[in-house]
Amino acid sequence: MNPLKTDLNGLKLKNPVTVASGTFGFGREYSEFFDLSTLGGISVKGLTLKERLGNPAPRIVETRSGMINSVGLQNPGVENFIREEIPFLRQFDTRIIVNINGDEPEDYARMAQILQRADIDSIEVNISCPNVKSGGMLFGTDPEIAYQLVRRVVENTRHHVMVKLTPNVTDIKVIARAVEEAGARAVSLVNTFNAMAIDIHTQKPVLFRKTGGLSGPAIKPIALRLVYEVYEAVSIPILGMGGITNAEDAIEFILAGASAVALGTYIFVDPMAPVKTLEGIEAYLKEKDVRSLSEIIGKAHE
Amino acid sequence: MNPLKTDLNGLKLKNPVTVASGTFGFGREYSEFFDLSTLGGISVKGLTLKERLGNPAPRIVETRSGMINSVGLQNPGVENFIREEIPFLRQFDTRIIVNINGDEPEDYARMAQILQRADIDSIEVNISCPNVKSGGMLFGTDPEIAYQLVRRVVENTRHHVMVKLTPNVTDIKVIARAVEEAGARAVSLVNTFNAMAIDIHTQKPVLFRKTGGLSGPAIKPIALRLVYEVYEAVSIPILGMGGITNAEDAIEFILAGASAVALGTYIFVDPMAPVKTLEGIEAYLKEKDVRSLSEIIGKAHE
Amino acid sequence: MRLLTGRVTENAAVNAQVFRMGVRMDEPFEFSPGQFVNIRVSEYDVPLLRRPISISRRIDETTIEFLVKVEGIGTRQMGQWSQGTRVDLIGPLGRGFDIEGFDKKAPLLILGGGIGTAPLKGLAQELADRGYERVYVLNGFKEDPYGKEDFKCFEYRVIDESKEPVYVTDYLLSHWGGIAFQGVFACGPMAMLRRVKEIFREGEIPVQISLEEKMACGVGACLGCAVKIKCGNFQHRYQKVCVDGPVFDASEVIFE
Amino acid sequence: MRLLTGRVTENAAVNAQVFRMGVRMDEPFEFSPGQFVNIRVSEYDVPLLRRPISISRRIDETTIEFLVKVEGIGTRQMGQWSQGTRVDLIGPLGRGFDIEGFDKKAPLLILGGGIGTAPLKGLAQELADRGYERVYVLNGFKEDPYGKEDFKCFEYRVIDESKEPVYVTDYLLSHWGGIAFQGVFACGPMAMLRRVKEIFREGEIPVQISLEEKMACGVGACLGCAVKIKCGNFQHRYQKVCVDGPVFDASEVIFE
Ligand SMILES: Cc1cc2nc3c(=O)[nH]c(=O)nc-3n(C[C@H](O)[C@H](O)[C@H](O)COP(=O)(O)OP(=O)(O)OC[C@H]3O[C@@H](n4cnc5c(N)ncnc54)[C@H](O)[C@@H]3O)c2cc1C
Ligand SMILES: Cc1cc2nc3c(=O)[nH]c(=O)nc-3n(C[C@H](O)[C@H](O)[C@H](O)COP(=O)(O)OP(=O)(O)OC[C@H]3O[C@@H](n4cnc5c(N)ncnc54)[C@H](O)[C@@H]3O)c2cc1C
Ligand SMILES: Cc1cc2nc3c(=O)[nH]c(=O)nc-3n(C[C@H](O)[C@H](O)[C@H](O)COP(=O)(O)O)c2cc1C
Ligand SMILES: Cc1cc2nc3c(=O)[nH]c(=O)nc-3n(C[C@H](O)[C@H](O)[C@H](O)COP(=O)(O)O)c2cc1C
Ligand code: FES
Ligand code: FES
Repeated sequence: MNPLKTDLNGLKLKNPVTVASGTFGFGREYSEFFDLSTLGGISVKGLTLKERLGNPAPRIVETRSGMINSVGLQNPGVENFIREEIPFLRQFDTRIIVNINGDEPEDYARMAQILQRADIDSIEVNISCPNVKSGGMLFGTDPEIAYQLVRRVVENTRHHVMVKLTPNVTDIKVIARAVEEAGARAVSLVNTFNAMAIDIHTQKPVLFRKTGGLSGPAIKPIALRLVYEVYEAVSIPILGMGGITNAEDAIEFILAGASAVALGTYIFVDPMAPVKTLEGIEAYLKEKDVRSLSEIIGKAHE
Repeated sequence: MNPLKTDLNGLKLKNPVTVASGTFGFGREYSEFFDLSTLGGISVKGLTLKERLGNPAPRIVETRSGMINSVGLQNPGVENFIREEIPFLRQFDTRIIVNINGDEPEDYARMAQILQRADIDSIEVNISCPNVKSGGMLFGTDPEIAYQLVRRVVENTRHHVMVKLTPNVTDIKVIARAVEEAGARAVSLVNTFNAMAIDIHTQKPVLFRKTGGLSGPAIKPIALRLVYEVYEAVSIPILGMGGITNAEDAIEFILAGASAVALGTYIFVDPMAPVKTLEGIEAYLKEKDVRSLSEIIGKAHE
Repeated sequence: MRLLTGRVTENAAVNAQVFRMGVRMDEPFEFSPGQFVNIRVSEYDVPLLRRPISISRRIDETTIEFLVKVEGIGTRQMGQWSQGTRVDLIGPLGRGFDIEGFDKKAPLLILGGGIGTAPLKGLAQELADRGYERVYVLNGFKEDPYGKEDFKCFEYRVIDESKEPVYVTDYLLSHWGGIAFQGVFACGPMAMLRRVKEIFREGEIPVQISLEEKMACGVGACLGCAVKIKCGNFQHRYQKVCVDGPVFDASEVIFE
Repeated sequence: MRLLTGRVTENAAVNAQVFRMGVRMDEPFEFSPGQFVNIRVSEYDVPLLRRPISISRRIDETTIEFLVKVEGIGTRQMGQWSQGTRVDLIGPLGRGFDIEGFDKKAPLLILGGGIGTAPLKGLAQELADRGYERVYVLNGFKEDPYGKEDFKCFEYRVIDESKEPVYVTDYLLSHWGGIAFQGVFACGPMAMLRRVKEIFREGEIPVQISLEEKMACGVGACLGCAVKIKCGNFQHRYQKVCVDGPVFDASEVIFE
């Protein structure tokens, strides 16, 4: 038996290492570095109903052990994605997770309908993007809106539905429970933290959109705590992320309660990081004589 | 005229550089490194009504560009503080800011009463400590409780009252407005972020208390965004902090809207950091030909 | 583009702020002038992100040269790398200068500003190797000019603004205004590139400019390095400096 | 305690994991055995916090020696410091071993485990210099023992657990059990210190143990390095390893 395989409540992954939405494009670029079939799953760049241009530059700024981005959901729209990107991704033996975003709750339901016929493995409902004017994160901070929105998506699809949570809330457990009740099969967390940098020479915010989302190793300790909390609050599985750089980080998330993990920002630093992380997890299981990943999921709660 | 002087709504500081509660003890240790009269102010280790032992070890763990602490308000109690520490601190030409904490809202009012006769310059009401079982941060996440609690403190003291806000909320503006309405003369932010680390060998949380508060350079981009937001939400001044390491960081906070700043964690790395930060701010004002700090407070909003 | 390693062969100061670094790659390395690499600065991840640096020129089959100006934490550390230091880079990246289809005997112009001259060295070398006879090079520096000896060209002029307060674009108009350039290649500060675009706006000749934008991935995945590009008459879209550039047709770029 | 600078005079491998580093301070440096310093590892702040390291012994008036085991990101970097590397440290810190009031002719015991032997070298040296005649030293190592030549003492025994599977505390009982030690000094893993405390619990003789705890400031300001200390019969309070220790009277420490 493969000790690495894991199950996000119906979304079966051959191993727990995935890549986070927005940090891996549609897979084409990094397919030049390693075989994408190595990955448990790929969450694609966030999509919207119609094509989006994204925000003006500067869109990124580095901070200590982190970066802030305000890309603003630049994407070709869901229809173009289905036509042009799915055939490419399907060449690989990995799960396709489709990250969807909207200005209105109804946009999500529409996208779910459009994705009905598409050959994908999961829909990741992003109610946590801080980089768009309307919608996005707002939906993820109100349990009632989150519930309704997710409910409509679930009603409109036969696919596995996962909900991506924002860390910018007082109590993430409340939101997690709301989306669980609404029928989400899993939750993914965390998205980025609202943040900013100021240029002391121009005396203005560095980013054109002033604020953006902080990601990278800097946020790991907070993300890990949130995964730990959500694990105690819901019974659906967790896809954990936020600052993961290597197997040790990934294992921390698994022990905190994640059934699978995603690497994001660190892929920019080391494109081979997902592969190395997987190898490291494998070695850890062997060393600890663990037969199945499930034995250590949430173990830090014991 | 001294271009560095600044005013937190009645709490006049000769310069904007202060040190954050819990990172500077009661000043004794670092007085061996530099003259404390250099500082605009000193916020002392968080006090409670009665002496507190604090949490068992491990109490700290380092993370990427940050650290998590769960000291748990170990302190000698407010009465001992008044007797033993104020005379020492008063030797220096700097402002004494007294950080108070309680299990019950009424504890804060009691402490304010006890501090009535004390020779101090400001009371910093900490409604944001994540490291104690009851009270603490809880009060800082609910605007109604925060309002009542601060109101009672204000009614019970003639001293300047500042309120320390937690970043662990969905909307910090709501809390900031509540404490402004309750009569706070200023706000200080941010306190630490709830966070954790897990030891993958023992498979348990590293800290005895499992979670703690994340501080240090890692959190700066989020702290800065919060200061920027609060500046637009209230009209009382802000004492800004979170990950400041040098003058450049400090100036970012000032441009975001802080009338003064505090260094915390980085003092552990470089005990001279507050002094260097002050020198750097002075040089910046000269270079930019700024006559008074107030000209650049909040300038990034223009 | 691949993840590659090499070793520093030499690292020499060019002036107080700029250094020239040779790196011998562990395998033969192909690139075209104007392309760049994304360099990992520290195994300890401070800075976290890689730093994009143009390939200045080829030294031999496996060895390439960089010209780097110290700007902050990343470039400062690179400047301290001693001979033998291991270098981890992704490259070659981006689209370089397009040097196809020009007349070998008609004049070509290369305009550089400061550290922007880095990729132009390799360009001039390549043009010379391919037999272009009339390559004019005009470089401007705020102070301490460098690189004169490295440009293979027909005519070379360098301006030291600390001594002669004139921009390259002004010099161009006043001194080389009469030359019928068939193509222009420019790299330097935004203000200079904008001015170059204006100067040649009405002409028919292609102007290629090399842009900079903050980058995270360098390979097209993060969408961080956006540049506004004309799209129809009244619209725009964003292209990626890292894969669609860094060299763009000036007439397409929208400066703001 | 002060913020001081010095330079690495030498850095030599002692075994695969441990290195011995000499540092010449920029000014004369006073300390007592058992004290430590808090070292800044990198100007780029990875790791962020300083690392506490015991002063192993004095080499001359300004030069001190450290014995460091590579555990993670901080100690690994220190191990790479070449001769001449600038060192930024805070020290001397803490309360070292109390060596007043013993009889120069009665036996004293020094017990070390692994890297815990570091501060004991300077202690043995100091005791010898002060004329203590009967200092017994017993050091245990998991493997690859080191340091034999450095201990000035009456009797020295080292155990290599990879060859002789016995703990120092067991050896002590079985071989040196009959010796009437007037005082004990110990530094090593927690399990060893706990056992030492148990062994000498009933006796009247003072047992001094040097503890470790995670530190941030190293100077007493952060309250991070808490150790549980007896306070009356049924109560406890926390003391700071960095200023109240690292050396404590074993009878006062509460192990959990
Ligand atoms: C395609 C491309 C090719 C380049 N070629 C060269 C070259 O050949 N030689 C050379 O010296 N420099 C080159 N640069 C610029 C170089 O990448 C930046 O100077 C460097 O990244 C600054 O890093 P730092 O850590 O030293 O400075 P930081 O401390 O990060 O910042 C210092 C300054 O540099 C700016 N900066 C930071 N990152 C970037 C970035 N990714 N792109 C542009 N500006 C940035 C910051 O905004 C800041 O103003 C190139 C940039 C690009 C995009
Ligand atoms: C008073 C005192 C004296 C010491 N003297 C020496 C000495 O002479 N020689 C020596 O080799 N080591 C000594 N240590 C231990 C040394 O401080 C740690 O090994 C070192 O801090 C680990 O840092 P790192 O970055 O290499 O490892 P990290 O990557 O930070 O961690 C590796 C391991 O070391 C542990 N660790 C991290 N920081 C500390 C800390 N501050 N204190 C204790 N353990 C820690 C971690 O929990 C982890 O298990 C001493 C510790 C103290 C408190
Ligand atoms: C450049 C960039 C773009 C991102 N775009 C998206 C997105 O489109 N949809 C989404 O749900 N999350 C997006 N994210 C968030 C990541 O998927 C991830 O949740 C976050 O970066 C934390 O993980 P990390 O610290 O490992 O990067 C983006 C992150 C980055 C850095
Ligand atoms: C060890 C430690 C102890 C702290 N204790 C307190 C405290 O008692 N009261 C309080 O209001 N804040 C306390 N804080 C929070 C700091 O005052 C400050 O708000 C926070 O650390 C962010 O600033 P920094 O990143 O510069 O450290 C403590 C922080 C640290 C690191
Ligand atoms: S830097 Fe990532 S897309 Fe260009
Ligand atoms: S390390 Fe800060 S009090 Fe001991």
